[in-house]
Amino acid sequence: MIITNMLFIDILLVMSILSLAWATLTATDVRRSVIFFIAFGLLVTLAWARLQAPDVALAEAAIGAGLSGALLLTAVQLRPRGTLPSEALDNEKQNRSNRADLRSSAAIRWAVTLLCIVLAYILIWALLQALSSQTNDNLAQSVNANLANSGVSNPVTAVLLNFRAYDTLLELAVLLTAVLGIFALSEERAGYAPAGAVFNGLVSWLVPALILMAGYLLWVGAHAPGGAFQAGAILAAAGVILRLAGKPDIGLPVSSTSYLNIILVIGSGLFLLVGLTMLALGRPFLGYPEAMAGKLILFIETAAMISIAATLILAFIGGRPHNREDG
Amino acid sequence: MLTAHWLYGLSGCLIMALGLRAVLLNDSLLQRIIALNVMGTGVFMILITIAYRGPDATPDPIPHALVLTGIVVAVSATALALTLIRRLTEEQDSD
Amino acid sequence: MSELLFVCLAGLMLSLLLGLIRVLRGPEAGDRMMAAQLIGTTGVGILLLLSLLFNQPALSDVALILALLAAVAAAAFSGKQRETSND
Amino acid sequence: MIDVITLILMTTGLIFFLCGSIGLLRLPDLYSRLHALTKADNLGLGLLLTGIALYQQDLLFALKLVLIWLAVLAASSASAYLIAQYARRQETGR
Repeated sequence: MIITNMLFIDILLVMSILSLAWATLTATDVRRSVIFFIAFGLLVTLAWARLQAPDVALAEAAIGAGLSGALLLTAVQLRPRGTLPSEALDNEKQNRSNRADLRSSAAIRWAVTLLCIVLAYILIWALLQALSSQTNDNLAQSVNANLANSGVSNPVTAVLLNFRAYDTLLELAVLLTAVLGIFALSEERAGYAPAGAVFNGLVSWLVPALILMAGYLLWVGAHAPGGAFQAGAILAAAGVILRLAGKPDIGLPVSSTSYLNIILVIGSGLFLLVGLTMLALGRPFLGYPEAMAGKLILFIETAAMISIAATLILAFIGGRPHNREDG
Repeated sequence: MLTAHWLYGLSGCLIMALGLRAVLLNDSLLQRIIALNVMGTGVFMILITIAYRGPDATPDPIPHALVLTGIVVAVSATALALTLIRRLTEEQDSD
Repeated sequence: MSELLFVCLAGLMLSLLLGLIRVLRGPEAGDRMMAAQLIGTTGVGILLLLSLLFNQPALSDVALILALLAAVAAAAFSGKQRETSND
Repeated sequence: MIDVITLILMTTGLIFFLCGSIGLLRLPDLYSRLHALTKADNLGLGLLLTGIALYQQDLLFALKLVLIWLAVLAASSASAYLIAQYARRQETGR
């Protein structure tokens, strides 16, 4: 019963996702493409929920609805003084003059299209292989077998913070690198004009609500879907909202470079420190003792959440913040 | 294999391939970044489909963990790329 | 009773599809943004129904997040940036 | 009895949702579409959520549903206002 009923819904969902992907990729106007991409993100969240991936759905909802939409919309924002779309048109002109001759040559286009068709075939073949052989279940089984020793009962958190803690440490380093790259490239982007009464009214309760929600997700991540990444994304969304409302204060110590730097590295720093402490105690790197695992994971996740949120807010701002003594 | 595997898996492959084509062929840098994100979502869809075990079974948590961090990394990479574009535009404007 | 949930789910998908048509057709950017808003609201309903059907309480958290962040895209869409970058 | 009420609430909610979407498609200009959308959908979601609360009969879950509904109400009225303001700005060229 469930299967046949779900089939109808699956088909509708997949069709909507595919048509929005197509529209996003073929739109002639960048701004339109961004709006399509936002809607695409919403539908993909539903797909993750339907495919029993609530952890991923949480992250996609937080990032797709809060951050990446705002990030891309700001990038294609019209400048207030007139009709000049800031980056988009300039770049298009530049690109056309520089490389259009190569890109628009029919031979190249056909070659690339052919390449992508071949790639799609290879992907489908690989996917069918992966789905028809059940050997890849070994990993899932060993996760389940060791879950009781991991200190948490949510398997995704166990993978991220215990079994493959290495990878997560390096991912935090990747985030840090991205923000350092952004700092190297530019100062912060122009802020927003102060919001009117309606949006301000919304912000005044939405920001506290989001902070509560982040705390809830961080805590619940030990035994149910949630965790540092989702919580960090939610906190970042609160910062993005403050920025969009034109507030001088975005929840980060922008007037002090050293505080800001500490907040940025605290996640990977504490993570690394815990790992090295384990080495000093004669255990493997990041091999927590079972009795302590739950507490250590919460400790690391709290720090990671703060760094992730700061990274994402600064990524949205698009550069090192100005020193605002007046704000 | 379940029907959901077919539906979501094949569309994941399709989205990834279409996304790659747009990344390579689109004229606008901004649209290529959006295409890169669409392409990434296609890959995520393939991974989540592989993890899916049917309506009553628990799914494989490892692809979920991969995709979860992938989403966060993708958004920060997007931000970095957008900053690069902005810098590029500023340099071109000042020429 | 779960048939009722499926009927509602199918109805919401239909409503979402109608919104999708407006997203794709426009004509104004505001129309598209508004219809994306509809997809968000419908998505909240769909997530809650899925949460009951699959017995996954976490999906109601996803719905809550979508609900809380529903205004962010519209704010970024309509917000005016300040004139100069270094004031 | 509760089953019947749930059924009525959910289907009415659904009808409101569909009305909102049809309005979004059929009405002639942005402002009237905005009007159709924000009213019908929020009421539809409210009815649907009440139905879901009766179906589940769990107090904490019901509280979460109330929270979700309030958030959607606030967000959609704010964003309707913001979108209308943006459209107006485009028209008057400021």
